[in-house]
Amino acid sequence: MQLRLLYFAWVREALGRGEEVRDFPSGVTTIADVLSALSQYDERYAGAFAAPERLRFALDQVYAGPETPIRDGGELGIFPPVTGG
Amino acid sequence: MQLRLLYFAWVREALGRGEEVRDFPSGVTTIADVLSALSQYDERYAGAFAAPERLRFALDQVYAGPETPIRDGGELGIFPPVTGG
Amino acid sequence: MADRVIETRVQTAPFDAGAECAALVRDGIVGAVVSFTGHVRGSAGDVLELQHYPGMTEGQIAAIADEAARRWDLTGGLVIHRHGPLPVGAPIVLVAVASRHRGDAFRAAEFLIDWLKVKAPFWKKEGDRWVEAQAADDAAAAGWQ
Amino acid sequence: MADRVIETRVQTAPFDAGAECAALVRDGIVGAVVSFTGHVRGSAGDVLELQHYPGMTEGQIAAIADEAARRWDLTGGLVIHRHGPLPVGAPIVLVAVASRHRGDAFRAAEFLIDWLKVKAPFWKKEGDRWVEAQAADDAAAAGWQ
Repeated sequence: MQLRLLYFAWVREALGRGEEVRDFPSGVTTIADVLSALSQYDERYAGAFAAPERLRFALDQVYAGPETPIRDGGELGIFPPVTGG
Repeated sequence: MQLRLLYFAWVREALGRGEEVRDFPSGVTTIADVLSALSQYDERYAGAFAAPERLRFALDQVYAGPETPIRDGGELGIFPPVTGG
Repeated sequence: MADRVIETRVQTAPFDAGAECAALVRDGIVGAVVSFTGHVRGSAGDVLELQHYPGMTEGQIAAIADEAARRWDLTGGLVIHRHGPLPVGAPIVLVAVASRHRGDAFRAAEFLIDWLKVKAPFWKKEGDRWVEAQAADDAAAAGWQ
Repeated sequence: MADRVIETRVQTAPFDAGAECAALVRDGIVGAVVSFTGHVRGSAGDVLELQHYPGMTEGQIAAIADEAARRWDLTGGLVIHRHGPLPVGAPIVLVAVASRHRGDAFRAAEFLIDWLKVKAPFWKKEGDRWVEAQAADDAAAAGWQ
């Protein structure tokens, strides 16, 4: 299961990157699973994702809750609540 | 009792004038009295003022109902409902 | 009128809505500018004639502007109402309001045009026909009481 | 986007709000143009940095614009949202809506900015601090459901 991951605002700064492509094992099926998997890889992910209620998600550029199933080749955006306008 | 009278829109056109100064006898004390007095002077006034519910009034540039008392030297505007904006 | 929150002008000349709105933004305190422009509708070649009551017009518009400044938290504003002959498409009226937060500017702008419609002594003539007042305008203004 | 009632743009460049609004008035059918501009607040010298999610931004703004065009009787409109570094006072966003009758333009303009605030993926950074989202914005958007 491969995902293109995009990070914005303080999430991007905390992770030190704006974008990456990663493969996940077959047990990773939802956005919440992705956060857990990433948090196990690296302390910076663990720190940035420690309070998931402060995060919002978009799957293929559409807002999605943490229990939304991911798809192979999909694009997952992870970011704080938006503050435009 | 002297009044400066100002007419606008179709009232002005019906009367053939935009402004005049007129003296009224002492029995003329309200805007409604002014309309009656003018209507007796001249057919054009009688025609223009025949349906007073189609008219609006301003005494000294403030909106006023037909029963509002007039004052000597005052300014009375007579016009249809406004349509600006 | 320099000490009014909302400036008012009655004129025959056109106005530059963009420049007027930009002039309301200063000091880093203005977060929102809402503007309304009303335009002459009709067919190509039509001309609208706008008559007004000099003196009373200025007084009524200033009173409405002051009422808006009392009701909402505004940093500035401007009302321009034109009179005279105006071709189809021409701007008739500009209402522009600046505020810290957008809700105040939206409320004040709509209040101003709703009240101008029923209080400012202007009369529109389309060709040789004087435009009739609309009950919808009275209803809109009454909603702010 | 040429066949959309409300055009949308995401750009770093400034915009000319007056010219954009004037361009919405055509054919003698437009009676009202309502515009909203949002500006950078702060102290002289402050700079706001606006980051966005390219692709998703355009999609979200277009969806909001189409929803406004479905809900109200509009003759045209335009949404411009800027990104990148912006000084205090600079315009961030333009919402401009044209309609036959002013109520539609007022409703649609406020709907557009209320929804852009909570749906368009932009993030503001003031100095070295990321701006926190405001509950008032969620409440304003929820009012249109």
